[in-house]
Amino acid sequence: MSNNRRNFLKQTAAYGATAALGPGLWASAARAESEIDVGVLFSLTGGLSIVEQSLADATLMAIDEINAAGGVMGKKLNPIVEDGASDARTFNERASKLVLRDRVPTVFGCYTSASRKAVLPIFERRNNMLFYPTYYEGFECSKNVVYTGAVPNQQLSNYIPWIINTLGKKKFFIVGSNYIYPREMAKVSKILIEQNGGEWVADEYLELGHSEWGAMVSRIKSSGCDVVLSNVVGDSVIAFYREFRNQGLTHDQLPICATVTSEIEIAAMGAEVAAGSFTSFPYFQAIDTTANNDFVERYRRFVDDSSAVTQHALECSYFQVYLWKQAVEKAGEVTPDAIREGIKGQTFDAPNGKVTVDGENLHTFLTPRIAQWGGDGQGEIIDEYPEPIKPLPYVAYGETDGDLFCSAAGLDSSRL
Amino acid sequence: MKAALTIEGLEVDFGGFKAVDSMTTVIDDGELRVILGPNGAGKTTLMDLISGKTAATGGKVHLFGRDITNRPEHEIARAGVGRKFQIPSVFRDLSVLQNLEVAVSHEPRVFRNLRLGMSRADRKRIDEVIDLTGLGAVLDTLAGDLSHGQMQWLELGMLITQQSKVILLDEPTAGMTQGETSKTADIILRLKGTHTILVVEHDMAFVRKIAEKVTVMHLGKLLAEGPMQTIEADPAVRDAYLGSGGLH
Amino acid sequence: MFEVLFIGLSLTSVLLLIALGLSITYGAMGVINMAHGELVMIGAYTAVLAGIHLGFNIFLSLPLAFVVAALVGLLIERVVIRRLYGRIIDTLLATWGVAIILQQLIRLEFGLTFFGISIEGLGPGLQNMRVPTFMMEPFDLMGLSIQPYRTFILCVTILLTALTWYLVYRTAIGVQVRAIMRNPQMAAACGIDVRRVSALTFAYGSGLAGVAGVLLAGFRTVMPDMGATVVVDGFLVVVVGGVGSLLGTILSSALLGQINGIVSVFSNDIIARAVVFGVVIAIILWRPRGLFSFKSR
Amino acid sequence: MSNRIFILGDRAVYAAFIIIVLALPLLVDDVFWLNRIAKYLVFGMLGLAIALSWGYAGILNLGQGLFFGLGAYMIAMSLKLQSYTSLQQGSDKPIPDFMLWNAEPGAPTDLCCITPGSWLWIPFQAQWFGMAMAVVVPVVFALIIGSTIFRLRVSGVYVAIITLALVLLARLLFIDLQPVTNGFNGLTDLGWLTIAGIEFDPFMVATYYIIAVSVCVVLLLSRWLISTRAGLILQSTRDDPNRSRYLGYDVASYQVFFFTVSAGIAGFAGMLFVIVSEFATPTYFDIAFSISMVVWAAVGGRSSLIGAALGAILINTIEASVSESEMFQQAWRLIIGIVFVLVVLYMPRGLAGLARDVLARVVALSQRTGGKDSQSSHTAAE
Repeated sequence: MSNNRRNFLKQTAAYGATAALGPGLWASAARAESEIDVGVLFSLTGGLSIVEQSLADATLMAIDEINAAGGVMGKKLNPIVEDGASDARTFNERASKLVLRDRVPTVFGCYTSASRKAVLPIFERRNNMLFYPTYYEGFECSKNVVYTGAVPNQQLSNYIPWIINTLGKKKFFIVGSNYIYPREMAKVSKILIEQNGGEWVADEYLELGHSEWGAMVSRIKSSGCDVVLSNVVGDSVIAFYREFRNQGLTHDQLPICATVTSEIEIAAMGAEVAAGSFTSFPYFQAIDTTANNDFVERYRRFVDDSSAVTQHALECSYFQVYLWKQAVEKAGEVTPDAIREGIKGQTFDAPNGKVTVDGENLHTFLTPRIAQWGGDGQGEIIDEYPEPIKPLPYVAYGETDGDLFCSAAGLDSSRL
Repeated sequence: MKAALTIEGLEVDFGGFKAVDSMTTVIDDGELRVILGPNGAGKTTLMDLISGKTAATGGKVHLFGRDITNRPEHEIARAGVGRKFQIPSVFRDLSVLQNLEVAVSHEPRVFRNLRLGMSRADRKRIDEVIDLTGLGAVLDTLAGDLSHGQMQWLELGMLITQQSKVILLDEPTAGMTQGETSKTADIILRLKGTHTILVVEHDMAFVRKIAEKVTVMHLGKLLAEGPMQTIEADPAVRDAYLGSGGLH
Repeated sequence: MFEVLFIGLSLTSVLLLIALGLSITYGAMGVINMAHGELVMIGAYTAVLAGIHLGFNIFLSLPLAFVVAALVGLLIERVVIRRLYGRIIDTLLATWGVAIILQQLIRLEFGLTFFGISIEGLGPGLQNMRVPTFMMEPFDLMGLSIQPYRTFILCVTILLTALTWYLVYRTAIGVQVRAIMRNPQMAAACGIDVRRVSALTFAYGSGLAGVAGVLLAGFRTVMPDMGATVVVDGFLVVVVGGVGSLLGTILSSALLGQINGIVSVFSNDIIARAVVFGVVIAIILWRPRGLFSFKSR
Repeated sequence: MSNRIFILGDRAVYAAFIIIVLALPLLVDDVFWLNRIAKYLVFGMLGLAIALSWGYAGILNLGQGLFFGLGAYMIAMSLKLQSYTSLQQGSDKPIPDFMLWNAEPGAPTDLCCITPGSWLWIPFQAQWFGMAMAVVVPVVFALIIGSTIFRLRVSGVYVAIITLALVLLARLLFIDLQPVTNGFNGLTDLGWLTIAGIEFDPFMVATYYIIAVSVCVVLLLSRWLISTRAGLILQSTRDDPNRSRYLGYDVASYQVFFFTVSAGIAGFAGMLFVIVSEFATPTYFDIAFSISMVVWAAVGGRSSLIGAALGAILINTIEASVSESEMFQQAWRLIIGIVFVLVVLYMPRGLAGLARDVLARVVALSQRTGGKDSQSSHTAAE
């Protein structure tokens, strides 16, 4: 991306109109005030607002807490909240507003990969920072994004062996929504399944938002599989689990092992439908530590809803603000470049435990966990990695701990 | 005299019912022909067949020797047949002047019409038609806002502008006041000679005023043909009309 | 084979359920009601709210949802549609606006959100309706595995279709409705109170949407924009079947449902959807007035 | 008399629009807002395209997003190949990053065969090809679709339903054909449009002018088009297609022509939108987006080109402004719904119709005070 920046600088030199946006001007006069503006960009309206509103709330809660504790370097944070309206087009526009007009040094936001992809060019071209709190498919190596959610290896590398060895299930039916995240998860899963001596019998996709699962579930029934690996996203999850039950399948005999079904979807489908199924995430609301119980409590108070649920992306939305604060304090100035340098290697005690930002690829060390859903809509954590594991965004292409494709120098494209 | 429209054994079969059956007649160039017949005689269907609205199941229609049977409407129109409907059919959301401008249709292709304004000759013809139909005072009015009579005249005017060689008129005076009827008769009479006109009409006073030669249809077939006086005296015609009260 | 047919059959019943109300409002009244999906959504929310606040189960919710959706439909007819009869494209546009309004009212909890009041079961979140456990457990009948909930939907659909057929073809009001379908001016001249009958017809069609909503809530997610996808499917069915033809609507939902079911079993759901769209386009091109139709207003 | 005033008024609105659009960079010193306005000008073009087919031809196309999306994807393919990351994918020739993702193991890293269908991208390595295709492809599709629909004399609401089904089909395909289209995520991370060695940063005044001038040119061309005899004949087919046929016009060819022009404008708009927003997504094929275009045109005035364009610009500008106040964010869609119902019910000719009525009232008043008879207020000279 450094080449992009050089292009950009050349551009700004050539056309005076954009000169005011030059990266060097972040610390200009206006920034000397007592507040630091930061962007918060999630869908507050539209279909995705169901999840994204809660991510925005968690972000704002962290900002509130930081401000109550005296702010960052003595300055209060001033969140500028924008609505992505569940639409990539709107995300793109709102992001450009935050970056170009409000000139925030960082934006916290985006949930879907599609929205991240839609805003990415703005952050790269204008050299700004995006803190992205969602688990995603990997295959990205941007100097302008700090990824605090899980990448496939952090959700799958203990999950698949566990399913095969502990659960004793060997024939996988892989099903997902039809877009990149589920397809990439399937790719990584297949590698892991074969490494661990299992096999996959099908790899099927349905339109996002599809709610008619009759044919798919009947195909699952007749496929001879003994476990379903679900990468189904959004509201189709609910229709899927319900149809699964309606066709008489039970999680005892044929469990659904999901990578994206979180507390929010479980609450929406009715806990009894999912009881007995599994999900892998670094964070569950049920993590029984003082830190997490406190966090859940504070969050419920913050949104004024005593039954509000927390989940993985929500927790990331929260702790990434603290990571950001530490980065700014370490760097001593509030510019995107300083924040990028400052964030490297930052560690924070998040509700799920210790999290660390990798100095090379700007992804985050997280602890994989597996939970089984109970009748109360909460997961019971039945397997947990002993320590946070290193994020490998290119694991599907052979990336390993000792051999990173994406480093501080950029992507080593010869490896792909 | 040259034949403008030759109809030969024309028939249409609506699932067993022949609305027009072996109809044959020849209309000369410049002639004004009136078609009479009791209700259901097939007069309007005959016009539909000539103008291409309905496909014939048998027989031929020739226009100045050219076969136009079952061609698409716009091709028949381009060949020179203009038609006025019983219910006035004009472009209601366009002004009277625009209606007449659209009627200048000697160049029907899209790309040839990608130009502003019109030739002096066309302009002149429109002016003549405006004179003829007396619509000069309402040129900027939307056609949909015209009185019934004005609308009929506008439609008639469009047919003239269109330069149809043969004009089919389906009950041009339906719903008109006496004054309007007589003005319509004047317009039609002024067209006689330069255009070939085929009129379906019930109003006998009007028919007597304009008719030279009359064709009588009954049950889809030709019953009688000839000058008005002969027809009125024809006993077969009287019989056919008995059910509907005779010619009146 | 039975499984495949059953999948097609249950897809058919869902399509028919949605299209039945549309077939009435579009066929009989020439109204393209883009808010039909939102009436389905209101039916679903009625079931959710009645479940939470009144303890209603699905059987009690069905009639309640019919009444609620019918009343909302009546209101829409009175306020909006009444002014637009005969302007079919305008009904499409205006009801699109109505659809947005209804969605937002649910999201904003009828505006109470602005006053900090929140009602459980409303708002932008995902909701669900509880289905009694016995309806979720399949049982064996003559070696076939029967899914009670799908079967229940099928039965309700058949019942409602029969009821609608009876109302339209065997009652005095049905005669009036059919008269209005063919020629509203003439019907009015014959002493039929066109306004009243139209309003009732619209309310009935809306009520059917409400019932559909309750049944969909049993296996789909209940959320404010759940109606958006529903309405398009419904329209395709009605148009393919032929405007104003109950039989056409039944047959076209069977056709599209089975095509969808069979293709999705033998290839996949995405291709199945594409094939359905293709068939719909071809049928409309081939017979713009649908498979079964007569001239209506 | 009043007619003259309407023609003058009409011209004044066009002139004012063009002057303001072209002078805007002098007044707005904020590149962000310029970029935003550029996007809304593109939407204005979409509103205009709808007015052209709906208002003047009576063809309600509920799938205009199909043509917009096609145009957008065509140019986005070219720009994607120009992006820095495409040059970085382990080949000396540009390869879009997502293709590696979708590649079968062992597939050669070359556009010819990295994924099934990737060869379709080969000619897009030339930017001019993408730019040309952005108009050509929508036009060809519109020609095929239009001639099928209109030759078969499908009309009115059935056209709306067919176009709706078509855009749904396109959406399904674009999401499913991931190896070629990158599916749901769309094409992002694009290079900038480069003409004669100049890179057009979307936030540059020069880029604004590309859009502004394009919009003005399209507006004037469309206005010219509808004031030609062909435009008049088209309006006649809207009022009474049968009468037009009996006058000798092949109605279908007029409908196909204007349907195609409208699609071409939409495709062109799609191309411009990619230039200012730097991405293309399958959400362009969402029904809601296509219907939004109709809403803009209806609010602005379906039978006024500039009215429809202004409707689009106005609604989007207001939407962007209210979205900055938290309270309104939620209520905005509600308001838009209500406004839209009211417009359909009480103002079917939209803002343009309202303006015309007001002008007519003023004219009538002034004439009465001048002692003359008030004339009919309507005129069809748009």
